[in-house]
Amino acid sequence: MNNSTEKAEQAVTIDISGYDVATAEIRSEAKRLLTEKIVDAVVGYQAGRRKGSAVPVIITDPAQAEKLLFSPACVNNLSIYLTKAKKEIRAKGKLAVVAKGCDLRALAGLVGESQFKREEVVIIGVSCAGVHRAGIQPGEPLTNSTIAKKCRECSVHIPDEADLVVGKLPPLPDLPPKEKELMEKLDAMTPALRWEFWKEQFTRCIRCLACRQVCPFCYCEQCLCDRGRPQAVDTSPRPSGNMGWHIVRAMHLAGRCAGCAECERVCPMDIPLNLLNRKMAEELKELYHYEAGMKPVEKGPLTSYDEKDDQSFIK
Amino acid sequence: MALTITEENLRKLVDRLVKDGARVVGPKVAGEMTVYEPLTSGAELAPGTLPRRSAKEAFFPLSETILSFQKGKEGLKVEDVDTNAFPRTVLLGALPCDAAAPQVMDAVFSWDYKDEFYLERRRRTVIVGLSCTSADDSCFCTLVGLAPTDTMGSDLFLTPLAGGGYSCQVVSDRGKEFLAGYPELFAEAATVTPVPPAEPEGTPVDLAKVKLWLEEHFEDEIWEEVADRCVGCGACAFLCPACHCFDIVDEGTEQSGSRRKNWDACAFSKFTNHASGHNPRDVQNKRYRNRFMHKFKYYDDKFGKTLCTGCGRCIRYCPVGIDIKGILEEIGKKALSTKDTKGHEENHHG
Amino acid sequence: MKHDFEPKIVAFVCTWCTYAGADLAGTSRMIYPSNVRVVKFPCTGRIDPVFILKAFQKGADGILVSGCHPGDCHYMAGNFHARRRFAVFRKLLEFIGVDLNRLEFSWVSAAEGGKWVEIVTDLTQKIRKMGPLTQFTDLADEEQWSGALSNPELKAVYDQV
Amino acid sequence: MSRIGVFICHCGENISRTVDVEQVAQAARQMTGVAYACDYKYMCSDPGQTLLKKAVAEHKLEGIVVAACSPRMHEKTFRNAAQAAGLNPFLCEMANIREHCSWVHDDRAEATTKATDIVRMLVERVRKNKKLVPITVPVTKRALVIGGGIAGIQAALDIADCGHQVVLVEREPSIGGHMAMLSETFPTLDCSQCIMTPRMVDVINHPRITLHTYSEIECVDGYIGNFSITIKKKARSVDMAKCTGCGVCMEKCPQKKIPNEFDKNLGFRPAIYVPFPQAVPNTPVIDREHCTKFINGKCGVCQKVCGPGAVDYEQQDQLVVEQVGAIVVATGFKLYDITEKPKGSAIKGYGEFGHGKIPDVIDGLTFERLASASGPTGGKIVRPSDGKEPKQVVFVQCVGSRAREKGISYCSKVCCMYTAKHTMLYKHKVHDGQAYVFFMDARTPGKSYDEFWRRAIEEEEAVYVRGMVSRVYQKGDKVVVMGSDIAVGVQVEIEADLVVLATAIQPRDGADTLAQKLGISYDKYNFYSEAHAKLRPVECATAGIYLAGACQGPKDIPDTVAQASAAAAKVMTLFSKDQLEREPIVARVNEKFCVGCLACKKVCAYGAVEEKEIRDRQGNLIRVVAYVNPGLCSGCGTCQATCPSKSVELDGYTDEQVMAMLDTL
Amino acid sequence: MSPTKNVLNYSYYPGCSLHASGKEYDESARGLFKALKIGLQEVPDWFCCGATPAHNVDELLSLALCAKNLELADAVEGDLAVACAACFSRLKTTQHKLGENEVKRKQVEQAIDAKVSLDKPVKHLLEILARDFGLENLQKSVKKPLSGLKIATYYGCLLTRPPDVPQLDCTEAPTIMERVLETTGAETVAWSHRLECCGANFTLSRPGVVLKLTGDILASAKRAGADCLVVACPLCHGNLDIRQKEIEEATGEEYHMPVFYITQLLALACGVPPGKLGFNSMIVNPTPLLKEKNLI
Amino acid sequence: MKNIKNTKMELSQETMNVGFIKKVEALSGSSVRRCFQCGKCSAGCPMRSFMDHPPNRIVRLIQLGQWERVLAGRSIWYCASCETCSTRCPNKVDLAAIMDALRKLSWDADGPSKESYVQLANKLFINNIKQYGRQYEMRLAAVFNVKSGQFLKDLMLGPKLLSKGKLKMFHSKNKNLAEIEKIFNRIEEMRKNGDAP
Repeated sequence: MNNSTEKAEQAVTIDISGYDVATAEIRSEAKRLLTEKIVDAVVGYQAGRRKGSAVPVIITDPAQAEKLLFSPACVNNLSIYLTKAKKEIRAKGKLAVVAKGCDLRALAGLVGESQFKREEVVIIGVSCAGVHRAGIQPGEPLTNSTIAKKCRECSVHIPDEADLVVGKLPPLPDLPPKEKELMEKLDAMTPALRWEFWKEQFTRCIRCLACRQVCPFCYCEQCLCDRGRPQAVDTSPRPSGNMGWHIVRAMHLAGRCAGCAECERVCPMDIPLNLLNRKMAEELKELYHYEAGMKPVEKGPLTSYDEKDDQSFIK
Repeated sequence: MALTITEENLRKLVDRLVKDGARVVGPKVAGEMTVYEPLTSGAELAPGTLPRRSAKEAFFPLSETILSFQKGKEGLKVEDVDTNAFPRTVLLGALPCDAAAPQVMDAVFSWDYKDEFYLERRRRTVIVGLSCTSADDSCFCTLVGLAPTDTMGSDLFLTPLAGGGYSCQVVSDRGKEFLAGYPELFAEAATVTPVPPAEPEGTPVDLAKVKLWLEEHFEDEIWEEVADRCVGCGACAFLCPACHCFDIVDEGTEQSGSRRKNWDACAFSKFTNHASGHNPRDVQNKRYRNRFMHKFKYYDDKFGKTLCTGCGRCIRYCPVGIDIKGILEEIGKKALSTKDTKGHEENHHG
Repeated sequence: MKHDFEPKIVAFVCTWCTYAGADLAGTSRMIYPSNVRVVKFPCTGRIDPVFILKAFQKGADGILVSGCHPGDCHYMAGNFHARRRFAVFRKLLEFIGVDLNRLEFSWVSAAEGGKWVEIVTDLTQKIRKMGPLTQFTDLADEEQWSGALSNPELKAVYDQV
Repeated sequence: MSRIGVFICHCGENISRTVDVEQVAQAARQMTGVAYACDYKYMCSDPGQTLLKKAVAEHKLEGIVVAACSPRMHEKTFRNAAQAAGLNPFLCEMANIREHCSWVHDDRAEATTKATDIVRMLVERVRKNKKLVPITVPVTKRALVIGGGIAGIQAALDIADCGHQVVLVEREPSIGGHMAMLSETFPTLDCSQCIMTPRMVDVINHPRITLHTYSEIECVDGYIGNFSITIKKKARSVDMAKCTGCGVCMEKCPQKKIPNEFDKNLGFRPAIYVPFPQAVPNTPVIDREHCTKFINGKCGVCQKVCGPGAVDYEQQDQLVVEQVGAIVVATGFKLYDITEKPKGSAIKGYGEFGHGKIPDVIDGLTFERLASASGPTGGKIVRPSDGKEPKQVVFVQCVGSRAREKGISYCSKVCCMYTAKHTMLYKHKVHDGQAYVFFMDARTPGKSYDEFWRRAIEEEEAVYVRGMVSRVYQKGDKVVVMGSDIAVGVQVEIEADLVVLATAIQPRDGADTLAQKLGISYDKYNFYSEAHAKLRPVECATAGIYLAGACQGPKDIPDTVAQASAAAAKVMTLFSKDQLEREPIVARVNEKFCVGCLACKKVCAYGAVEEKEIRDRQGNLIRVVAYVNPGLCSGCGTCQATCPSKSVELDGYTDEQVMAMLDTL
Repeated sequence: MSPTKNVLNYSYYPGCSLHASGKEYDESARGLFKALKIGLQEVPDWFCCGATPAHNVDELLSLALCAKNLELADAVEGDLAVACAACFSRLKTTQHKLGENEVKRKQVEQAIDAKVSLDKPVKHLLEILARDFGLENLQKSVKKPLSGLKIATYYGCLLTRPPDVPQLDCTEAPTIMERVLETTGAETVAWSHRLECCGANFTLSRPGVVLKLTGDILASAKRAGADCLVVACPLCHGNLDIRQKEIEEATGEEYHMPVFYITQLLALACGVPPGKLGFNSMIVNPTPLLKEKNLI
Repeated sequence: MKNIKNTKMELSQETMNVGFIKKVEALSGSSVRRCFQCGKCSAGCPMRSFMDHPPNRIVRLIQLGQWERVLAGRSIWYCASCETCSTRCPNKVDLAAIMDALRKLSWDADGPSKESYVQLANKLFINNIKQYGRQYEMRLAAVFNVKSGQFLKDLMLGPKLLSKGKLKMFHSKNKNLAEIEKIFNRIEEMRKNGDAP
């Protein structure tokens, strides 16, 4: 983060008192769902060893419901546990999942892509004021400097489309968007300079594929980029293959990415991956008035068309 | 008497080395992180903070060409990599958890098959370790038998001094030899006051007992409990100073290309995927179990060493908060009551 | 007539319209630069953005994607899907920093031999002026991140991330 | 595959003039996997093909690249040759070094380089080609004919006479279509009804024809050989099984002043009616919109007078599902109504002709009803305004047709002839009358057509004025037509008693909706598109669907009947086999990798992608994957480009083949 | 075929012009026929056929005049030989029209107060030479080949048009003149204006029209490389020969192209002395050309 | 004379002179209605450039019964009677004969163009026949020049022709002259009686 920008912004602490309410409600709901055998497992968050941390957990025993919580450390998008990439979780039976607004959008997308049926999953929505950004020591208070970038621009603090919504939303401070600003800066550059920027970003990629693995939409049985014959992109963690990988990934997510920004959060090399996804989302909004929403849609922008679509770029 | 070097001279040393044509790999600031990178000048050196990635890349790069090929009418023409062209390298400012790792890995790379690429680089490298003066809640070197002041793996070992500069301890002959090239940069001091090392917090574990426990608990619900959440990325392995699995891939076309050695990670679902489509480690927790077993049991079985230096990187960067320190502590706790009986044999990953 | 630089141009075309249009240019004996290499698909709907990426990586200096005019698709709607796909893909490439002058899209029907010639000729001339595309091919020779950022403006943005 | 044979064709001199074919062959020999390469003067000739076949045997070739003309020209030739040589035909590819190279480049060196590159690309492609086997699907030998006009009737009778079952669906209460409305037909002037009605009777009496009148196509599923058609039978309010067709209900119906659409509103009909006396079936239908019983429940006369008790006010629309193997679309046309500017259309209409405002300006079909012996005037030609016999009649051709700005740019094809016929019919009925025709060109390309037109002028003394009419206006009880005789070069003005406009032929309303249900393409005017204007004029691009009559484009009766019989012949060709063979360029799903996101299904324009459940041996559902029905798949490959994991692949155009080509760059 | 057995004899209708502006046609025709031993006996007191002006304004008159002449010709033995293309056309037209139109025939019969005679074959001189006498015989009769002479044969309108009437040769591509002339060893050129109208009808009334039309004809012949023109009609001759000077003045183009009657050249070839062929009556002096080609 | 060339045609059974059409057809023996205006007659007409209405338009005007328009023009007097049109007509419309018919009708109707030089020449020609039985070109030319007021026309041509013996100054008496006169008279008589057109 650019320190000067940080300093220019007045320190603002975000009220997270509603998270305790959420924690309590999640626990009682999970307990009920498991006890009444409405679901076989609940995917939620529990505390990690590190103080103030939270990690995903899958509980099957109502007694364990007390472990569940909600805090600014609950950064994960748990919808990945409902995808086919995590078959062992789905094998447990009917699931309930704790979801923030951003996560719910991914869930809606997954329903649209036939990954599960809406009625198969109980969604416990959380009224969310925001969560930590990457690289924050667990337990730090949630402030304008520790909050994730996506939360600054969040439009879905309350996931209305969930089966129930827990917690309560305090009044939220108005935080200026950062990602948009950055995108505009990049847009203003010459293509050559942008290329330099992304080249620098991608060349340090180590192809740990954390971005892919946490992405709710990267649920393919076999990733195109893991494929040998033919090899779409080089698998070696080198600039050439990395560039290919990130372009293919951005393209595959275009029109699908729901904006949870998990890819960017988990990147050990701090590559601003969500910037690409955001850019694609902006373009799709402008071209086809499409925005990832809370409700499943039958066809995404790239699996449908309109005869009147823009074609000014075609000779 | 202690050998010392000022901060300034340390940087000068870098400059000299670079000038002499050596590759000096050391911590360097890049954006918000620090990484081990070849330095172009002493000014770039940023000692003291734990770099994002480990130093193993100095010997075991993310990706390297091991041969290149060209197919013509006359047949296949293969060109080998000239290991003699590998640069003389000084790994400077490696914290004990990173400095110790190569020594752990030496065993596997010179076992039944001698990996000339790794070994040649090792032969050409001098490691200058650095005492660790900052630790966080993810650090656990002390739990795996190391310490912030451990010189294991280092040829020379620097300890930051309270008034600035470093004391320099000669650990190996190679270190001594290296030192001989730059006597003017070092000084002798009668007494030195080191900056106190950072001892990470944690519940000590008995690694032998942990190993015994693991032998008996190949099947255990703990694996599901701690690793069902694993999403199968390679962040832990790729940041780990000791993980050394690699994959061989051919790149290019059938006509020409290169064979490359790329890092691999046991968390990847295709890691043990058989050609038949069968995967013995079909779910993520089994893959994590393998990772843990490899570090604390299999490697020890084979080479008598623990394959973990406690750097804590995998904890910090695990997308889903899988915490090897916590798991080790938990198993350590459970293992206290374990009796020393003969464990199961398990196939090693090679 | 020789030029300093003769670009490699790859054309991804559908078989029903543009390929046939190019055939027509042939049967009409229209002359155009020989730089273009045509890869035939049943439909523009079949053309995967990955192919464009691959072609750039393999050294294409310019790429043309061409198919049936809207409403004329032999497969009813393949070109409509392609239109969206490429509208989005080019935006992505632009954001990544690829000069879109190197990536052209056109509708060329089976009757438009002349248009094919015009488009291929114009593209070839344009790319000749632009010179070779080295962005992708240079990457192939690079091993690892250098960490070096030469441009201060870039560094500022970079640091902001 | 590593034993590829490369055959470079000189094409006489067409290729060798610009491309150094020997050099290309030489270069090909150096290419990986090429076991044999040669050049030859005419590869497509018999000796050329023999050369290829011999080389396959001698060099044990596993794949073939013929570098010659466009694959659109000779791919089939060489694939057949490859097959004759014992190779799978799909292991043979063509490198187009003529249309794409020798003919379009003049520099020999450049062309040779390019030809070599093209050959290299194709060699790499062939090395990745797989043996493909034609797909077979079973054929249901039952045909659906949509539309009961002369086209549909002809097609249905032809197919049924050949021994196959036919389902004929007609939107109106009776079959017959427009032809039943006509008076006499050109160029023979025989009575339309006299030739039409026996055919209609043939249909209803045919043991193999199932007739659904007053019915519409609701939904079409399936593919060639295996269509499933849902037909909506609209409520007729009369039980067809009970009705004897006695007609008492129509006589007694108190609502008698409903304009008769069949008579172009020149006459009237009751609310329970048959469109015309010779209707087939002769079962009335209740026009619920105008029936008092349905408006306010206060009548019910027809039910009371119906002896057999056939009138059923409670009747509901009914859905019928029919299984067929082929479909003939024969939905016909409508006349362009110039009175109103169609909604959202660029068509501007013809305010200047006064149609719809001046009662004595009528269209051609209205004139047909006036001239028809069974029409509302009993065949007496009178003016709609005052019933007087018109002494001066002006006919205007090309109204709406051939008028990019005012109407439609195409020629409606039949107006020249029917206008000539109209002038004759008029002269026959009004001996002292004078017919004038304003025309731009006379288009009479048909047997005995031009003679017919000339007869109208030379014998029946119709005055043809070459030139378009500018305006038509009412002046007293006359209709003044302002035109111009371009042969003389002066303006012409005629005070007419009646003006007949030959308005353009358009596809029926809803033609586009039906096309979407059928999955067939249509042009900007909504005429259905044939697969190939010359070589496949009655087939749709969608397999198993054929076109007959004016739904494909303006047509006269002989052409319509000919096309209907041609469509029937196509259907019978299809039905001549129990199994259907198709080119295997279809998409296939790799079920192991498919994750079931069904993006492929969303983009498939043919509805060829279905969900398929994968179950274990116990029958437990493991997962759902996509499945491509090879019968429906047309091979566009949009699914593959859309599939993120490329779990669906288009045979013949796999990623591997494409990437192999790109690798040669 | 023995010539003694088949002596050809014809009645002869020269037409007005042959006694005036076209007298060299008459002279040369008679000379030629004499040389070929073909008999010609002029119809006594024939009168004008009416030519174009008559049918232009009064078809009945035109038909009646011709019918009367045909009646007169009946009195003389042999098929009727006609030299003038216009007369030939009128006489043939009259036979044709009256043969197919009974109403007109009756009217004409009333006008001439006699039955019309339609049976006597009316033959143009060309036809007699090419068909009756025969090209082979003609060739045998050539004593002085005209080799080296490049001739543009000019048919004009009336020798071949309209299609059904004269039946002399193909309407649009006649070759009879060429075939006849080639027996003499002369060369005929291919040219474009063989059949174009010279405007004979306007000689008197609209000379400007004539200049334009004949100018085009001369230019075409010159383009084709002809040395001279050959005609078989005194009216055409009148325009092309007599007005040639005027045309040269009007267009600035120099032609000096002698215009021969076909009989003049044939007679020359068949050994009739040049002095008897009326060469000196021609406005465009042919002597230099004939000398150049060693023909006189 | 009113210029009717460009005025509007009002078509009706009254304005279209069907009698005229029939008369032309009867006189010429050719169909008028057959013409479909291909324009071939005009294309090949050597006199087209001298005409106001091209030949095809003449036929068109007859088809519409517009006799005034036809006879008002000078086209009919510029027809060279070369028969090209009739020869080439795809519909066997004998336009040359139609032209004859039109000239006759114009002659009879004392048509607007009757003072045309062409008509004058024709008249003199026919008078010559009546008077002398044959044409005497010298006289014809001289009288034409006097009558047309172009006294000096072709002045240079005359002596030259005379010197070449091409213009006879005198003419011999034709024995059939009486017969010729009878023909003229009979035709006149027939026309008076309506027996001839």
